[in-house]
Amino acid sequence: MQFKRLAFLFVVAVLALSVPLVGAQDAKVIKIASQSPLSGPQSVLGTSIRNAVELAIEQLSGPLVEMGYSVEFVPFDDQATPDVGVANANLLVNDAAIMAVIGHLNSGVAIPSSEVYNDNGLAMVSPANTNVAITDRGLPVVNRICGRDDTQGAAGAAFAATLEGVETVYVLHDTTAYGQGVADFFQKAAAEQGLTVLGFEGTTETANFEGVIQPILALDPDLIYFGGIYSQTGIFINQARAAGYEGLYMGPDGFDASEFAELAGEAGVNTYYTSVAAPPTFYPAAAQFIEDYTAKFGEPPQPFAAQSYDSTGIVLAAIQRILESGEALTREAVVAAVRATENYEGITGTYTFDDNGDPELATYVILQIVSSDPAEWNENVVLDQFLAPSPLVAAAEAEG
Amino acid sequence: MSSLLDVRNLTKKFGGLTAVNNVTIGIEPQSISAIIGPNGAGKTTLFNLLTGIYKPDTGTMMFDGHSLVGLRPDQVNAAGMSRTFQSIRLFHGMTVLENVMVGMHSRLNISLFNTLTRTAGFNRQEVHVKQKASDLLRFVGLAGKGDEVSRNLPYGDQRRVEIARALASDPKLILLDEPTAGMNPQETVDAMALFRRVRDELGVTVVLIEHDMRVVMGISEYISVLDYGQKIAEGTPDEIRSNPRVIEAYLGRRAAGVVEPETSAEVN
Amino acid sequence: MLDARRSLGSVSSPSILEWGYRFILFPIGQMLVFIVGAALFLTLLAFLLALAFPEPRPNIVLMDQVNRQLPGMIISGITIGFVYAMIALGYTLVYGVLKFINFAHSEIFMVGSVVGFEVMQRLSEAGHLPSWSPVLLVVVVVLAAMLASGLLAVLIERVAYRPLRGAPRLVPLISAIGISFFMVDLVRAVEAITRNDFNLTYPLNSLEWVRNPVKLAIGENTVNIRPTQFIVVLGAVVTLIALNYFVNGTKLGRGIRAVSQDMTTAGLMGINVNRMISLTFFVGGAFGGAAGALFGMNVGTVTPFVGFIPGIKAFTAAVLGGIGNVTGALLGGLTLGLVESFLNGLLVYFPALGQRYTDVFAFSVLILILIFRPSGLLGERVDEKV
Amino acid sequence: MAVKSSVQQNSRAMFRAALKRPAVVGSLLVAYILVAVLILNSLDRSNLWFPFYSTLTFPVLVLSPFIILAAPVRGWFKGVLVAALLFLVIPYLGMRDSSYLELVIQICIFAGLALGLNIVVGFAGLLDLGYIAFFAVGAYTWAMFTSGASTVFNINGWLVSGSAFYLFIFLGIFVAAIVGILLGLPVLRLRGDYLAIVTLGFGEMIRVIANNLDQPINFTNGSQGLFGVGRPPVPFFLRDGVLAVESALGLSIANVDPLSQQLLFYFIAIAIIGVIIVVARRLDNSPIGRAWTAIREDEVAAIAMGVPLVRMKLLAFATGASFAGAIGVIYAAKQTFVSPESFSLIQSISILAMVIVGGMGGIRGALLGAVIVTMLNLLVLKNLSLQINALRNIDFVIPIINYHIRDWPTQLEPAKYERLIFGLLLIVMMIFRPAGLLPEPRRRMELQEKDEEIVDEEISSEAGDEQPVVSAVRPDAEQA
Repeated sequence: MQFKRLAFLFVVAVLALSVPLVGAQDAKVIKIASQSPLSGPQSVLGTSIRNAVELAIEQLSGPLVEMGYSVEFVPFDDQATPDVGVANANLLVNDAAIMAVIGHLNSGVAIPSSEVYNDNGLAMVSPANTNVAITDRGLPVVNRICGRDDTQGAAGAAFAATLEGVETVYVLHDTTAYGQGVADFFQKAAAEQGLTVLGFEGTTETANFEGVIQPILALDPDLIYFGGIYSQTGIFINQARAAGYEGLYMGPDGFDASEFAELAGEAGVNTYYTSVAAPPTFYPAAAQFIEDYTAKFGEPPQPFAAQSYDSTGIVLAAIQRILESGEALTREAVVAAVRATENYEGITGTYTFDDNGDPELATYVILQIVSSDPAEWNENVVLDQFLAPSPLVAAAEAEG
Repeated sequence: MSSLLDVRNLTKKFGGLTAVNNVTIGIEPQSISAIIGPNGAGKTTLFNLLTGIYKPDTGTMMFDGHSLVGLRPDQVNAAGMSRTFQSIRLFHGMTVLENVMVGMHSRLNISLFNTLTRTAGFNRQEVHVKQKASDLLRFVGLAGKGDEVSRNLPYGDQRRVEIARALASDPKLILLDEPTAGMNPQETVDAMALFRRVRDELGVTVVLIEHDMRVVMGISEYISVLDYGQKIAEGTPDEIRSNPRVIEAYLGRRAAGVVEPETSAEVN
Repeated sequence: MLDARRSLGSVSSPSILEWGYRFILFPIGQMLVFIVGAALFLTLLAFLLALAFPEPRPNIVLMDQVNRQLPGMIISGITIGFVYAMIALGYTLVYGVLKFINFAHSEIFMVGSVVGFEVMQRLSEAGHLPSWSPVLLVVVVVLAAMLASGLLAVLIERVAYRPLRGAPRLVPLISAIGISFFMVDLVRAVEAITRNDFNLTYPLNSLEWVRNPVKLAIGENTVNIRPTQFIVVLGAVVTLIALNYFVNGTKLGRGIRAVSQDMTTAGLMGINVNRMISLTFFVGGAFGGAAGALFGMNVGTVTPFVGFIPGIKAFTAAVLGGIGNVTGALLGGLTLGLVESFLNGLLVYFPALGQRYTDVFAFSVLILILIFRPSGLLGERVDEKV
Repeated sequence: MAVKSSVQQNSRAMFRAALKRPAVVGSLLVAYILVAVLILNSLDRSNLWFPFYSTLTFPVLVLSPFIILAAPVRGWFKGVLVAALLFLVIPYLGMRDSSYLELVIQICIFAGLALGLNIVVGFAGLLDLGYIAFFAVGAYTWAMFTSGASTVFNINGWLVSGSAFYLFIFLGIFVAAIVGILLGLPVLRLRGDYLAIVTLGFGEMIRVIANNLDQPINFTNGSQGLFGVGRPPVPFFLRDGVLAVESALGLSIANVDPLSQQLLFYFIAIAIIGVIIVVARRLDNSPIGRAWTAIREDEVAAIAMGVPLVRMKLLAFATGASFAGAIGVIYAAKQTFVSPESFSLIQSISILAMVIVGGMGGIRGALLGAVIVTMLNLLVLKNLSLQINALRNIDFVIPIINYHIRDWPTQLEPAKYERLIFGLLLIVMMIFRPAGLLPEPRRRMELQEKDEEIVDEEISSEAGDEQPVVSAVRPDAEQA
């Protein structure tokens, strides 16, 4: 029986060889990869990243096509798992045509995967990883266009302190690197602002928050801050209001999805959230993006989709600069060119990278939700906005 | 005169049912004894108490000068008392030889270091274990069947493997729980001869639970009778044969057509 | 109440009174005893904790907090406890008959919650929601979920378990895990294609009666009890009573009990074993489905991934109560729900611990109980007869 | 006609006879490996059909050791072939395309875990659903002492250098074994399903604790994870070797340093797996292994025959845990990042699936399971998605049915349904090969007698009623 199997496999191998290797592609192919969770609970956000990259390549690769290149898109599913992310990273660094990666969603996946990119000199632009360790490691290949948890958390706390009647806050997080990170910075900044932090709790619960709510009702805070993503935080506030919570509600950019309105319903109205991207009303281009995206994929874009679009745009622009300058198109050149991005006008802001790959100036805005109708999500009011320098820039300013 | 096994006032209750009630039994070294009694009399429970599978409620059990109370089954085995089961409990997926080798466990020097480094001592022991297991199989009449998977053996042979496995730990005393159940007359005769040889050639004391009166009367030197958890009689086969209480317990009730109650606690 | 192992005595027509006692009063009484017992015990522990640590954090008087939270903790504990109990029943019924853990049961629960959503959403789209009475609505949604989940469970048994009957124990377990992976992605695919979204929000916000919580004044505090919490508890009680009647009062139930006691003999006695097993899966699945729909109505939003955590918790509850024991599932579910609720409510006040340790403590309780009662609270003794 | 068929028969018989001659089979094996290597060597990622071919060919190569070991050739020849494969072929392919190396390292990591779990579940029959916890313990042991995160170790300057790695493999083994014993002690007297849920609980508890041990003292950096975990230094001869091979074969290696690092991990992983295999075999083939099998078959009989149940179970638990501990250290160093997310219940379940898919209780089975499941997850399903994507990019049309791949809806992209496909495969596998792909002989025997098995299983798993079932089916087991 073993020998039969052996013989069979041998035949398969020979057959495989005898099939002619057809369809070799022409050499002028540039590939852009994306890595994000396309399956599993976080696939809503991950798919949106993937889709936005595809849309950006379709819309923005015109100049490269004119130069005779074809730009292809290679999406990877990192399953929100570090192992899979790293395995993918190893796959894609071996495809010499891949010039850059847009990703990831989860900092826990991005950090180990970026080590592989760094080893192989492949540029990465992250649309979503706000964890400070992403750029603080100082890897030359790693860039991001989103803000940082420390700044965002602090911005939220500073704003909360200005709200009338807010003296006590209760801080929740989703125990992920993102949610806990930003909640932790909020908590620290809130204490510095003189607010009393009644509790700092993590919960992995995604559906039934009754147990989480009970002590909050008993402590009766003026404001709840939930470091997490809309799919959790929207359901939470819905249940908290039903259980009788009457205080204010606030969160980070993980709230920024029209789906939040749907999940939270009436309970979500008047919720505050910080975001690293101003709403589309500030940037007409973003409105166009939402329209195009919805037309192409049949659903509205999720948070980080617009940033993914811009990330891709930055990469394509960098490649274009290389080709225009007549240099050879190598990964090394792409890494340098991406890092050298200056005043790239995207749909979510204008980007210049500092030496760590953080955007030199990131826009942080504070918004308030006006309606429980998801269609009116883009009407959310900007209450405050400011530009925060990245830590490197801030340090330089402090010295100079 | 000192008994090898000395059980006094042993009691075990399951809920409201007293499975073994104040039983006192002594077993002489080098003897063949039988424990008999109707279904549900508490015989197997007594074995389970002796071998540490159940813990007695009250009473003492002295074996070879040491108390058995509170010992785990493996400690009882190491102390020199081994057993077979009424419903054959071989390791069905293992070969016959491996079954017997497992029986030697408590007599082996087992060290993780030796196992991993395969020291000379370890290899010697393995050779010895294999040799001794084959010897035991030959002793019980299964020479050459060592490599068969035990579940494929005929029923009577499985009983023999169980006995060989029980003998592998060099016990001083072996408890056989209905060792001839399900055997045909010829097999039964052969089995009786085997029990005698166990005692005569290996010097192992034999205690058996048995329903087949030909076996009981044929080989045991001493008989204890249990009924409803209590010892109702003991003595030589001749004494038991003529004991009125025993006759009542067996024949009387059966003659009167009383169906024995299925008690849930005493199983086998 | 729901003792599947009770003797196979006759069910020859009892008097109405006896019937009422056996199938209505007794089960309700038993549930009350469980709830009150567990709640009282935990309340006592909470007070002891408050006495031991009067001020665990500055400016927090634990006794006051306990007083304020008690009613809320008990109510939310009972609500989720009944959900756990209903899911646990599915594990336990199947275990009782096949001696195998149906790991895919959490996905049967999930399908129940998704079907519940689909039915309600369609009713809402057809404009029926405001005009239907709450009772009718709940009954229709729950029955639809029960039917769908029950049939799914039967199908899963036919496809993935029946061919494996008699294989080593771990084989159907792996097959169940396969089913579980498969179901999650299948439901996701269906919802992604038909609705372009898989966060499925029950259209409850449009219903007036859902939005108005019952305000219960206890001392100076008011407790909000949501109508959906009533629905969960009531729905669970009704279905549990029905199950009790079915298992202990009907011929089919007797067949299931016979098969669970001894499959071979039951087969020899002319009981169609396969049919009984299918029936068991149907009943267990229907319970999972009902739990899913009730859970969905209570929490508002479900996803294809919603089954995993309640599934694990319910499995824990089943083991806690004594797997294979139907009453045990009820007790285990309620106990676990209450323990969790109390832990969530009180760990907050100990800064070094916090709610994130709730699951650690809940599992520790389970492990402690199992160490002292190795077959669960109501499980039978493990002393193996030799 | 008759003559022809007899000729046919004759040639078939000759063919069969040839397949029994070592020389013939040996040359077939060599040819087989060479063909696979040639194909892989000629493949280029710029090729449209690359994912398809690499999916077809690389598994054939990775599975070849199993075929070699089963083939009727001399022992030394098998050894030479396997060694050539492990030390020449795979490193060479890895130099051309490091993703193969990564894949093989991942396979080794999972193989080590599968072998460890196989000791617990396969040998001793203890269903452990929280096995990943020991892996986590090993990974954290190394990561805590080398991570650049601001843990208490880093702040106080207790970090160790990368060269302590080899020492820490032993430390990982030791710590994981201790944790295994501590967790095992209270629970090992629980039976089957109860043990399963308790181990599941322990697995989750370790993860939650790792997630939360950033307060009050920061040991694990909590959910942020430990980044910048240390790596063993690459010995100079390895790097020189890579350079020498590069120039000798005219390869162009883009990044020598990361490649040497990967190669180092590859050799470490191979070595560890080798040690684990030897240890597992020696244990299996010893009184300890026999005692484990006895416990698996019948606990009561085992303890009555003098097998100290708790001690033997603890030994199984600790041995399994120590394998996971060693592998965990390697994993942490390879990933340079450790966070609680990597140690979820799903991981425990997939390792269990590997053991069972391969064939429980056998060492080869566990290895095969690990190879197949890992390749399925990280190579086959990935490449399927990549292939479809590549075809979509060039607007490929399936010839006969005239279907544009581009029309395939994005909602149905295979990348999104890896778990679905995996789940389906598990079900199909279990239905058609319930004993696994390479069943251990004992297990195979059990399956032949299905009907009796279920009866026995019931008895041993159920406490309440004992005898009646057996007596009902077995006429010779009369009760007097």
